[in-house]
Amino acid sequence: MTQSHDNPAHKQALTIVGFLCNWCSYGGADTAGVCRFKQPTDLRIIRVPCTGRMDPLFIARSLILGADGVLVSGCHPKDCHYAVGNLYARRRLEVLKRMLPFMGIDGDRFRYTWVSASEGQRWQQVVTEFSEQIRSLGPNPGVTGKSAAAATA
Amino acid sequence: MNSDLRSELHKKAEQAWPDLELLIGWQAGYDDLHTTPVFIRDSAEISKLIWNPWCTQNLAVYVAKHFAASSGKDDKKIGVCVKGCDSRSLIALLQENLVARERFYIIGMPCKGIVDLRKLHALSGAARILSVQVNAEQVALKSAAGVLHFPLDEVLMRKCRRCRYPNPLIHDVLVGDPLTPRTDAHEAYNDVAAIERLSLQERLAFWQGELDRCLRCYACRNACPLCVCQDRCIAETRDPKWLTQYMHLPEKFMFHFIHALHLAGRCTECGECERVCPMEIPVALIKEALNKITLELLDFEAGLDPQRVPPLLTFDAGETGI
Amino acid sequence: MDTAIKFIAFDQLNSALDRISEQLDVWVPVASKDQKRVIQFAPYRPGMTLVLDHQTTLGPKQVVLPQVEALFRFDYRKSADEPSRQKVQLEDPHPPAPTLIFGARPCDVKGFLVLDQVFSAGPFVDGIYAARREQTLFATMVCGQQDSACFCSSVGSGPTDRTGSDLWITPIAAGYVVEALSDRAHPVMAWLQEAATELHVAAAGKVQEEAARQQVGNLAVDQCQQHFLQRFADTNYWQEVAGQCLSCGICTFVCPTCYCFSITDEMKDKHGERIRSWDSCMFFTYTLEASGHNPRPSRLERYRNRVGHKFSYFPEKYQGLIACCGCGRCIRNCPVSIDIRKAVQNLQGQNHACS
Amino acid sequence: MHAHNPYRPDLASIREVVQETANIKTLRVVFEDESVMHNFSFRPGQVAQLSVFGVGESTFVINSPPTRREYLQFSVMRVGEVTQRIHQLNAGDQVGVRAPLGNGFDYENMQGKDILFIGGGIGMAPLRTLLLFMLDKREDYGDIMVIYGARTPHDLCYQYEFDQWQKANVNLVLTVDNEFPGWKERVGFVPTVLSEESPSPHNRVAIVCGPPIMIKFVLFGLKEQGFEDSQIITTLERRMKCGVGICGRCNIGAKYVCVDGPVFSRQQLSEMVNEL
Repeated sequence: MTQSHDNPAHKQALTIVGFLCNWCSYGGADTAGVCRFKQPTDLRIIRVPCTGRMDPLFIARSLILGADGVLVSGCHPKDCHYAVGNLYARRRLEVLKRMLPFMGIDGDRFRYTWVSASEGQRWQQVVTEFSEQIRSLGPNPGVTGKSAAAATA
Repeated sequence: MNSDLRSELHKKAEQAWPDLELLIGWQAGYDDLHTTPVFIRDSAEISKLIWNPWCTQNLAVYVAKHFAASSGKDDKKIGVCVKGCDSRSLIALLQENLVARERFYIIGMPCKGIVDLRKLHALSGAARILSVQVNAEQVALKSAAGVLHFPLDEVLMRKCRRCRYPNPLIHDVLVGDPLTPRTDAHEAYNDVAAIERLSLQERLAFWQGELDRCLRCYACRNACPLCVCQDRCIAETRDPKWLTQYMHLPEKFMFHFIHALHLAGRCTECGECERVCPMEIPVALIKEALNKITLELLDFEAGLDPQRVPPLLTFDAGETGI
Repeated sequence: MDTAIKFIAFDQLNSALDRISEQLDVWVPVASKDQKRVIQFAPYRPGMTLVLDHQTTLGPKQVVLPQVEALFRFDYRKSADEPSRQKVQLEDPHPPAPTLIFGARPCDVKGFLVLDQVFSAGPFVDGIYAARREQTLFATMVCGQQDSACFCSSVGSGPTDRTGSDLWITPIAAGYVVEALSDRAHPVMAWLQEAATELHVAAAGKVQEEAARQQVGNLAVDQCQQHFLQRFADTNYWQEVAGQCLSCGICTFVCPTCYCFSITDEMKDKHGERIRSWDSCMFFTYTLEASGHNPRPSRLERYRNRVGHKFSYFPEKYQGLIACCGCGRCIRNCPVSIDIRKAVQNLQGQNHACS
Repeated sequence: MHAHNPYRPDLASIREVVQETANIKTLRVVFEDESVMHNFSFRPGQVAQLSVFGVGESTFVINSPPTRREYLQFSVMRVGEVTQRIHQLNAGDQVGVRAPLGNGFDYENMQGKDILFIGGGIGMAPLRTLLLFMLDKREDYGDIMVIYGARTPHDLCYQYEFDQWQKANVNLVLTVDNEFPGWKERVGFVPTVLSEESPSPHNRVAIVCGPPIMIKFVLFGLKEQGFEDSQIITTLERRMKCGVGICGRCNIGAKYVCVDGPVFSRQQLSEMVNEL
């Protein structure tokens, strides 16, 4: 995971962390690559066995330390390789997504989605859309404390 | 009033004692404003039990540990005194099968609210508090600067002013008569709503300012009746190493964020995390915000129905909208 | 040399501190922005409002023993003779700057007299602590505020205990009367402009007398060293005094005499530090060994060790010095109101039946 | 050790790594600064803090004797975060060493006496230091008997040295917990072998080191053989951080294992609080 860059010039390149399930979305991304669909290059992919493995901690840590966006993608609901992993995951991820703004982190920097191994085209679309969304949000300051008011008066 | 309830408590504890191996309650602390938990293992000590608006600790925090350590010999039970809010913690433990109902004898204490010492100190200013009298709905605070009178409601804890469950939701015996709840669920999330009205940047600045004071003493975690994995916490493990030992803001922010997320759909809003914080960080707000989310999204409130499974420990294949 | 007694009028306090802080790093007690009752020592900045009529939530321990500090830095660099290899370079921390702690209480200063033994008495001397201690001056205020948790007089200190302080501040109706207690204080005294009048000095004398009459706390600590050892194996006793302990770190973190620390390496890319950070003997992981064995596995053993360390082991090791300053912070801040006075007071006596 | 900063290690490099067992490696280490190496002196039984910068520090006994000074030797069992990383190190890699720390064995008081070493598993490491030290001054000591046990023959350390020990007139009794194909030595737990051997306590010092459960039963066995508390020496382990008696965690009562130990006689232990 990447720490925020202090120099805004470095921010031209976005840091988007992608957690992809091994059985569907990782395959989907592969399919997109094999088909030579044009994709933005900002995504750093981390393969996870299942979205059910996604501890919200992974996402929180990325965003706290200044990743510009986090994308989680797995098998379509009811299509999980482990039958129910993504059904647990979607509740957790939705709760997290709604929680982020309460703590002052833009919920739009986090997205979860479902892409199967055959959906190369859909993958291209998801990545492109999300990258554009993040680009429009600009760099994530993370939780550095630099903008925080001094704790003592 | 209090002395009547206290003798009723003693009487009911005496009656229950033959079936108990242990009774967890409150006793007088080091001064009149403080109570401390007591573990009664001898009926002669029942007289130590007290009940008053200072009985702040949520005794459910001890329940899982004593349950694990207890042999249940001779079918003896563990007795525990609970307020309305505390009873919800107990139910949450039951929901997760961390304790077994039949092993407990629950003494329910309908509760008009607990006094927030910080509010008393704020009212007395620099002057030392000499004594505090609570009579029905009025408080008389005597300090070196004189005597102040104000309504009890004004010095209750934040959680009490938004309390929807003054009566224990689970009990074997009640001490006193059931009370009428004060607010509806809508008003209960006023404090969360106040934060939500801030801009994203203001919210971040608010939490950065508050959480920066954190000492990482982990009292909020250890005082939580539902933080059951505290000796194996991400805050302290080195392998995997999620947090450094630095006192930087990201570490503190991360700890509190994850602490709260682990309580999503589980927190019963007993407010202990916030009360115990020596740096007075409003950490319970984070959990309240999560509860608001789980209520809206998954129609679930923790600690109400012992039969229900917390929503993040289960799934619904048919649900839509997420 | 300027040895006169000085006076700072209330409205001159900031300008006096402005002058001093041009020469020294000055730490003062201030309230947190949002929570007025959370008072901590912070580096002085012009315009700050000091809180001098309350004990601070956290004492000034962190000024000399910061919650986190680097013991040394390390950098991995490519080796000149073997480019495939990384070589480590070590660098000691920077030497500390001269510092004044303004507005501490006698109990706060007493805490440092305890820490001094550990860090400077040997067999090994912690040069990092010792250097910072050497550079730190204390302007201590006579204490007029005690509450039901205070017990400084019981542990050999008191509201007018000047031991360890360099300057002595007495609040009177119009301001603060400041005396020098050590030679090190003289430069600071010279930066204070107004000399105290006889009236000021007399008023200060009255305040001192009044404070000196206070007997804060009635704990008897004589022979607690032996009594503790006799009580050591009495599990029921420890259950009685600390059965309710939650094993959090509040008591140790707010304690002016608790110093135990952890050492960890923190590295990013090729650069890192070996840091020490406050640890707490109340934590399960404190004594947890890699094998999984833990000599103090439960809260009772850990609380017992805390009492033992302060009232038995420490005096055994350091000529009878009790490692407690009686500030009462552990009592006041304990979530379940555990009272260490009770734990110590009752050490003496019959071994417990399960009462 | 650096006088002003006792936490700062001296840099050292690994000369050689020996795979002792599946989870124990022995590192032979030399200080990079030749003058440090030259001036380094220690007592058998003293320990060192070995660090991998960026991971952390752990305590190990220096198990080469002070009489052999070409390198310092440490045997490291893989159990935690730091030892995991140490096991990945190779010859030429750099480590940090803070040494010597702790008290070491009181070998002066063992001169002229018969010696009984009782070791289990990795617990042989501190015993090896003293054993080799005594072998280098063989005439100062009487009979030397070593009872050394491990779970299987593959878990015995220093096997390549057994011949030399025996040549120096050491009565070496090896044992493993269970029957093992090809194993011709003793079978059974160390305390059992001890009672079978039943060495006379007369003018003898027993030095015991191993897992806590073995120590417990060996101490019991020695008592039965008639050993006095003052004749029984053992070493203790505690989680340590600073190693210099400051950070606070390794205390047993008022004693710090890192400076007052790790070597204690049973006599001393009996005078300390019971918190092992």
